Amino acid sequence: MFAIAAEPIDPAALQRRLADARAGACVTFEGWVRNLNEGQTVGALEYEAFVPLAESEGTKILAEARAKFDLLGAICVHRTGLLQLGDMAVWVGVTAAHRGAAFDACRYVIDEAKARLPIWKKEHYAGGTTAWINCATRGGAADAAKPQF
Amino acid sequence: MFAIAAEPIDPAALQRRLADARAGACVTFEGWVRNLNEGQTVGALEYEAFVPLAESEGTKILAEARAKFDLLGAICVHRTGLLQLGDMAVWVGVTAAHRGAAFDACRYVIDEAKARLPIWKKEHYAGGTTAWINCATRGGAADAAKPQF
Amino acid sequence: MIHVRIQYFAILREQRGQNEETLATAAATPTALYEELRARHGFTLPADRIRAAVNETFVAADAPLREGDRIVFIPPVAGG
Amino acid sequence: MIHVRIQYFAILREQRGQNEETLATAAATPTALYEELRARHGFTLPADRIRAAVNETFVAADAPLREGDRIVFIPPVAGG
Repeated sequence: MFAIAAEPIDPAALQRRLADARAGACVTFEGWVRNLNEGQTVGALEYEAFVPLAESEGTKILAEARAKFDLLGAICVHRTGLLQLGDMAVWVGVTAAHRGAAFDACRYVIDEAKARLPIWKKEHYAGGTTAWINCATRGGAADAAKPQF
Repeated sequence: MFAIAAEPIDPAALQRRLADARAGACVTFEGWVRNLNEGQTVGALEYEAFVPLAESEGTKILAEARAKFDLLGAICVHRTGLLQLGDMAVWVGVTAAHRGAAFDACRYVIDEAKARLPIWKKEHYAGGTTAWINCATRGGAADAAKPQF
Repeated sequence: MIHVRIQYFAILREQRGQNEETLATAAATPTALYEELRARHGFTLPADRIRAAVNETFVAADAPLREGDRIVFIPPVAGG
Repeated sequence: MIHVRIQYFAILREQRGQNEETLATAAATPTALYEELRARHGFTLPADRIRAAVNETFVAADAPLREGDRIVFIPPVAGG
């Protein structure tokens, strides 16, 4: 299941949906808003999504993960809206009989999600300025396509 | 923090201890008791630990993970006692600024924990028989040192 | 001329100053349409950093545009 | 002869029928002591599948044993 969520993510509820007597391994990834990016102090973060395309692309990523790895379940939920320091921006959870597949699939899902979902991130800095990440057109901190987490 | 727990693990409480404003990524691994191992139907599972050595070895594994990867936090808790299908046998959680280190470290910790901690697992099968995993001395299902998850 | 609806997100929405618009264009492809709008609205991102979706599906930059298409220009993404 | 305390876990505990014992032995190393106990108690695991801990630290199979040592024989582990 892939979803875009405008409200806080409830990881415990999502993980309960992955319960499966055949599962020996559950790997989760949580992306949290952190206080520094590219050397600038981040106060808050805004996520905006083109929802229908994000949903279809996210569903496609999960189907790819199931085809590539020996999984039992896979869920990814991505937040939109204004997030504060420490808030959860994205949750990925996968289950498998064995841990190798679970680790590989969880990483595949978050790597692809970051690269492919039509979701944009605007950082609000301590000084009151903002920047859309990866969208600057001149050199500078916010221009580099470096990972947020 | 590494611990051996005789009571059920509370993953939400452990994860709250990892909260850190510098963390952009939190990866967790949960090992669950599953219903099949080496083709045999498992009804329950018993973990026994040599606690003081398990604690010192587990603490060493976490220190190695911190030395090898750019981590902010790392916790591992392993259950002992009789576990039923679906119960959590082990929980690993790590935080880092970036997700690569978090995935690599989480996997390192569970791989080393499985290989090095003085913890033993006895499977109780549907037919009433039991076997100490990896301890058989003749060929047969329970003899193979295959992963539980 | 065809009539298309364009939805704007993120930096393009802010630079356009609105969420969407419907317009008549002679542009035959997403790239041609983006260049037309970029000239008109002063978008800072060059066309080669933009992807396009038509009717909620990613399409090639030179895909044909048709009457009634719903178009979204996708600035560089940063999910997660 | 030295006096040592042995704690048993898992399959060794079950095969020995008790958790621990104190005994006098002429064995100079963990391997020699394990072979002595294996002959006495019928342990099924061969010595080369057993590791040893002395005073709560892993030691080499040929480490010297000393008066008062607390010894644990570690059958193949299966944590996780």
